[in-house]
Amino acid sequence: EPKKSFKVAWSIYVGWMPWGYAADAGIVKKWADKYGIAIEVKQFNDYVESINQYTAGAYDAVTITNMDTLSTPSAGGVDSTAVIVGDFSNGNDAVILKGKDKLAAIKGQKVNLVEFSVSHYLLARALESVKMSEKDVKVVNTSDADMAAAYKTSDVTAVVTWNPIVSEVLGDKDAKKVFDSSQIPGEIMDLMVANTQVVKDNPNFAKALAGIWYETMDKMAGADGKAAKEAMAKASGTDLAGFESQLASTKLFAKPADAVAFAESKDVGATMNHVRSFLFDKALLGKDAKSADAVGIELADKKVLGDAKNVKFRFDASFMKLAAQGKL
Amino acid sequence: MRLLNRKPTRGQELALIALPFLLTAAVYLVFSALRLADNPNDKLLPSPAAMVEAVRTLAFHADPRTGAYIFWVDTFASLQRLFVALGLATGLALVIGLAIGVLPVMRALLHDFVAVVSMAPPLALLPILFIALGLGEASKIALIVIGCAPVMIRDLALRVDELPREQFLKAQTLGASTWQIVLRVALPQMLPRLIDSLRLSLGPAWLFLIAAEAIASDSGLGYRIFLVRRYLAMDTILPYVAWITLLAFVSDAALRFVQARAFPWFAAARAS
Amino acid sequence: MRLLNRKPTRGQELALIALPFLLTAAVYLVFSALRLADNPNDKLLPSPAAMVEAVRTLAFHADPRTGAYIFWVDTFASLQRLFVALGLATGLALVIGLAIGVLPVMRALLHDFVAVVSMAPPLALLPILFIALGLGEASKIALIVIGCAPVMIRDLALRVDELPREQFLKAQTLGASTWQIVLRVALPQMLPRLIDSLRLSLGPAWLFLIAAEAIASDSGLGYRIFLVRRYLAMDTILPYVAWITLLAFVSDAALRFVQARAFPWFAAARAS
Amino acid sequence: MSAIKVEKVWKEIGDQIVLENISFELASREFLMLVGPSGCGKTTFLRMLLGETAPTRGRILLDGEPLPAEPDSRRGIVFQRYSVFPHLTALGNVMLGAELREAPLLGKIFGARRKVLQEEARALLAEVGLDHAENKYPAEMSGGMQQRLALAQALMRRPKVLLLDEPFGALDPGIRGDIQALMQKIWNESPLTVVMVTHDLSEAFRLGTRILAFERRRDRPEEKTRYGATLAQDIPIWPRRIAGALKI
Amino acid sequence: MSAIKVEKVWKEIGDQIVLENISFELASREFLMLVGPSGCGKTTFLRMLLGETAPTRGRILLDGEPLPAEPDSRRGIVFQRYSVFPHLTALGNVMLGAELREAPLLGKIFGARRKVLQEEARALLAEVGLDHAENKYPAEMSGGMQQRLALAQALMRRPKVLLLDEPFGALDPGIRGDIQALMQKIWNESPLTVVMVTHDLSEAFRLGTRILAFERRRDRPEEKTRYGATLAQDIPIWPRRIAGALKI
Ligand SMILES: Nc1ncnc2c1ncn2[C@@H]1O[C@H](COP(=O)(O)OP(=O)(O)OP(=O)(O)O)[C@@H](O)[C@H]1O
Ligand SMILES: Nc1ncnc2c1ncn2[C@@H]1O[C@H](COP(=O)(O)OP(=O)(O)OP(=O)(O)O)[C@@H](O)[C@H]1O
Ligand SMILES: [Mg+2]
Ligand SMILES: [Mg+2]
Repeated sequence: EPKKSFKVAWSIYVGWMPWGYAADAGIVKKWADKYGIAIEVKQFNDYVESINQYTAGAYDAVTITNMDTLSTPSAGGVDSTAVIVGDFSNGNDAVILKGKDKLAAIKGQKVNLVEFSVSHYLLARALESVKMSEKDVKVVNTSDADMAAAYKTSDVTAVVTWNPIVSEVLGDKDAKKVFDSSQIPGEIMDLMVANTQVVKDNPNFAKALAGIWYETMDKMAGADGKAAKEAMAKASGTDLAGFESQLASTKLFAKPADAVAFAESKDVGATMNHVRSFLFDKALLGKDAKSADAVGIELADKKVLGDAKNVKFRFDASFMKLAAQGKL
Repeated sequence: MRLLNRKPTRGQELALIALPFLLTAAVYLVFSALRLADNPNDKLLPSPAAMVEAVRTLAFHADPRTGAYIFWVDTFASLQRLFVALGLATGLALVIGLAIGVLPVMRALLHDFVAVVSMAPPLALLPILFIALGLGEASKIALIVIGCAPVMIRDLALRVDELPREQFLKAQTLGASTWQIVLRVALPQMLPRLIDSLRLSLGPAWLFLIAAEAIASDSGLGYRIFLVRRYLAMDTILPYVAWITLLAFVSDAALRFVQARAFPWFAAARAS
Repeated sequence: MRLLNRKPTRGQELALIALPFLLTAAVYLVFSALRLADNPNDKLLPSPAAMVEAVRTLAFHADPRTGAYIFWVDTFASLQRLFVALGLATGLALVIGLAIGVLPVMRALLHDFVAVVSMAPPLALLPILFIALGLGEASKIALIVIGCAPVMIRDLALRVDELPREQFLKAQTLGASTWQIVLRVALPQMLPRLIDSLRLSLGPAWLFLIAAEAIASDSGLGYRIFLVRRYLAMDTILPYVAWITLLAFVSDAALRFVQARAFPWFAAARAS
Repeated sequence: MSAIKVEKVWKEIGDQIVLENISFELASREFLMLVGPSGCGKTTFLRMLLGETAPTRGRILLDGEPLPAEPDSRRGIVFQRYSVFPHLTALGNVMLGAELREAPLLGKIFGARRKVLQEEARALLAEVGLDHAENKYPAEMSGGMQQRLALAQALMRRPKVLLLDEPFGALDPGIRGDIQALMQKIWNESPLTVVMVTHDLSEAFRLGTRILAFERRRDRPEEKTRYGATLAQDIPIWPRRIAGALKI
Repeated sequence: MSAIKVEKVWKEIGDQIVLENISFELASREFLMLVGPSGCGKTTFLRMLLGETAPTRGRILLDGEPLPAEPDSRRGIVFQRYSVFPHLTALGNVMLGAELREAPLLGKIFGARRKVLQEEARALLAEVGLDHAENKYPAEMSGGMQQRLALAQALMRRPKVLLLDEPFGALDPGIRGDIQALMQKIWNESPLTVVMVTHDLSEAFRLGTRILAFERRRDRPEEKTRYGATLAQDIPIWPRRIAGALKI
């Protein structure tokens, strides 16, 4: 049924900072008003909690990665649609070794990372690239908030993490980046995901989201872009330089057309294939999942990966297209 | 003379009190200097100057965008949450604790339940709390209340138990109803004890506050600490920790002061 | 008859005790059923069957990769950390608390310092702890000790203070040295009080344990809760929380039992 | 009128028989002294008179009617300790009974009526010799002062029966003499029936109009739970003391 | 030998003068009774004899030597309350003094020597009439039993001087008589000089060989801080009682 007010959860991460800025700068209100709805944009300090809240139904949309969408809301039966593909990580996530500059040296080491996160996925892909598997290392779950401090202790020799922690850790003389997400471009996507039913019933909500996003993108590219970025830097606890360096390793789709092109490309299907087999491997597709096909994924071209009767994750480029066509 | 009987003079006493504080400061300064000599950009143990600078920026420079003085906004947000939550917890403890302590029926109904609930780790139940109460102030306050109130309730019920049975009998011979006994015998004697209980809860309350702010918030001392922790910005974290410590210490002292002032009979009654 | 004098019969009492537990269970079942009717895969409030299934998998099926029974490995790891840490905290509290309580010089030196330290939020100081102690068991145990010991020390020093001055004088007239007074007068009277203090610390200790395990670990109840929280596996989290509650409750009961058995004189001495 | 009739009262606590077949009648305005060895059940008996606990068998009548099953304002009491409220001043302690009577909801009186009650309470305090201590808290008073205060507090509510459980047991002998004289004066002047437990036989003879002695006839360990204490002696004091007729 | 000499002792607490110019000499084996109104400084004086606190002016000599500035085993004490250790049984309480003497490190004796000490302690317990209570904890004992125990405990260490601060003030009169007799027996048989504070003049006359009365001559409120109590009376008991020579 149609509703009037919507709640969007976002968490502090370079690719999502525009949402906070859009809320503060009145862009959210402008677009909500335009469609005659109310949108509340709520900031989370803790990414996991924002996903949980969305999965439990307290929020209509959330900023999330493609992998976490599949493992949590989708595996939890919440049919979710990626309304906006905002960026992909292009070096923002990295495998870092202490004192060794070859990835192969990771063999046998303890690797500190946030288990079941994109870092874990990145590690799996990195190991694949040198014909190893997770059996060759020992994973130690470590909270992202403490990763920077953890790296400074002597018993930590390998970490996989994301920005800003990556640049924090790389500030250390003996820290060597041996693999990063730019080597698997496009595989770690930062999305705006909304509840499919809500989008179906209220297309205006999704349109407003797209409108907000691309107006904010324009702002960042435009004349007062520096001020906008400065505000985002501050909100994420750093300064402009720090923020710019994080942006540099993020492939932000400033133009909707680029995002549409990416979303409709074949690469997304290939990526999701990697992702779902990784998740199935880790038993994260649900306890009853018999294969990686258990949860269906509908791509932008309506092709379905896996179980077509249980589609819970959809890529939908139509709203970005509307933005690209200026029809919002 | 036995060491036990040896009392330091006032001057010695002050010196002794200051000693561990100075020692801690000295140890910090030495290690900080060592690390900074090794790597001038070391963030783990920043120099005092760096900390002062960080605090100055946060406390005395208005945020250009919002015009807010972040340090004070954080402090105000945290204290507000803390005080509201502790107020609620205290109220709950008073009502339920008195009920359990005075009425056998309520004791049967709630005593064991509260005992079990007080053992549950509230942090692990956060997702449910957030769903039930939303992500606003309500859930942060609720976390503190849920974390502190059961312990306070148990404590207070125990304190009511410790009142001599004779007082209740005596009150009845003076014609008191159950309600009057609660109001004129149990309640006024519980108020100063409630302050003790509140003082003990200050530590856990701060803990829960920081935990709640770390997860979902956009201001507060705990929020800031966790935000800048990603950058290992100890130059902000350490002053914030010191500030929290000071705030907690002052609240504690204030509570002791209120107790002594408002309940002049209590110190003597407790001693005997 | 006044409500205050109305005592439930044994049968009524049992019914009253059970009521809030049953009510909580009923509320859970209703909401869980409602949510599951809406979305059979709902993760927030899983059905009891799902929880049983999840626990069965963890407790009775060896993990295919490591061959370990995860539930028991977690329990063992957590309890080990908890007991080692509480043992250390208790030892520290005993030594320092007695020193502060008995010796004026140590009181001057440490009393205020411990009071200030007990107010500091230890979670915020974790980075420094890591550097000092590494990321292994030591820092987890240290976090619990730092979180619990200052409060226990303060409590114990207060309890020593509460011993009648006369006892110390009396012991001196029996020729006791300071050391003998500590050993034969103060220490044995503090042991049962230490158990009280330990019981009060159980709650915070679990809290710190969970927090520590959430930060860097590869086993433990807190580790598992935070790990599976990533995909909102409440079917694991809720049984784990219940299990922690049970463990805490049992430890508490065990401590009470030990206190009553080992210190038969204490109950009467406390009452008077 | 406040006569007490005790009819074949037995009291068992757990599986121990504490009191066995106690019967006697007590006329209004008597000053009964209850004596007996420690543990023989004097306090237990007083607690039954108070209504805190009920006889296992038999019954107790107050003015011909069964005793209410809980304490009420007809029966005042002074315990050996803990008889006054530590959070109230002397004046507040004495006023409490009147305040509870007149303010069912708040238990506190304000305004002009408070003034009246205060005067009444002050008069009582003066009677027990505490006129200079009205603003003191119990913790600031000696044991003797506290027991006087407890007396004044009980009298404020004008009970018909006053129960005293070794009220002066913990006091110094000098202070004890004063307070005994006070007790006799009060009994003499107020319409009270008094039941007082004491360990001190000389006190019993000095104050009472009648002395009842409880005793366990069989006190070997194996008999202890199977036989209770009985009424062993019933001694009227001669020459008879009559309340209101007596000069001390 | 354990003679006490008090030379022009003054004691001020804060800016209040508590005791003023007290001088007297006490021969060995005397049984001195200290009396005086409440608050006149009896306890304060005893605390000076104990060494817990020092005179502001003047000095106190024990056997001709200045009193040590802290309590020691030559001076035993029994307080009105808190005189025994709640965590030790009666036997443990009595043995403590001997154990502390013989085991400086552990304060605890084991093996054969322990047996010997136990017998000694049992004998003392029997002397104070507690032979059947040796395994009881103080909380399980009545006030009178606790004070007897405190006496036995103090005697175990064989002090030269025994200080008693209203040791029987809180006891019932009957029990009090027994324990007074016991006290006199002990004084009679052990080489003790006794100083005892009491509120009870008849007790003072019954037990003492000499009575000292402290008094505040000027006791108006404005004088209270400026003048302390002085030695008002010094009454030797006639016929003289002499320790060891006397039959009770
Ligand atoms: N709550 C109770 N539970 C078990 N036994 C009790 C209880 N109260 C009293 N008794 C027993 O009842 C008997 C009488 O006790 P009570 O206190 O009435 O004696 P008493 O005559 O007042 O003694 P005292 O002179 O020492 O005060 C005692 O043997 C005691 O053990
Ligand atoms: N620690 C103290 N601080 C301040 N004043 C004190 C202290 N101890 C005693 N005094 C004062 O010294 C005076 C004497 O007190 P002390 O206890 O020696 O009297 P006492 O003769 O033993 O009285 P009582 O018979 O009541 O025991 C009192 O006026 C008291 O107020
Ligand atoms: Mg009794
Ligand atoms: Mg005294």
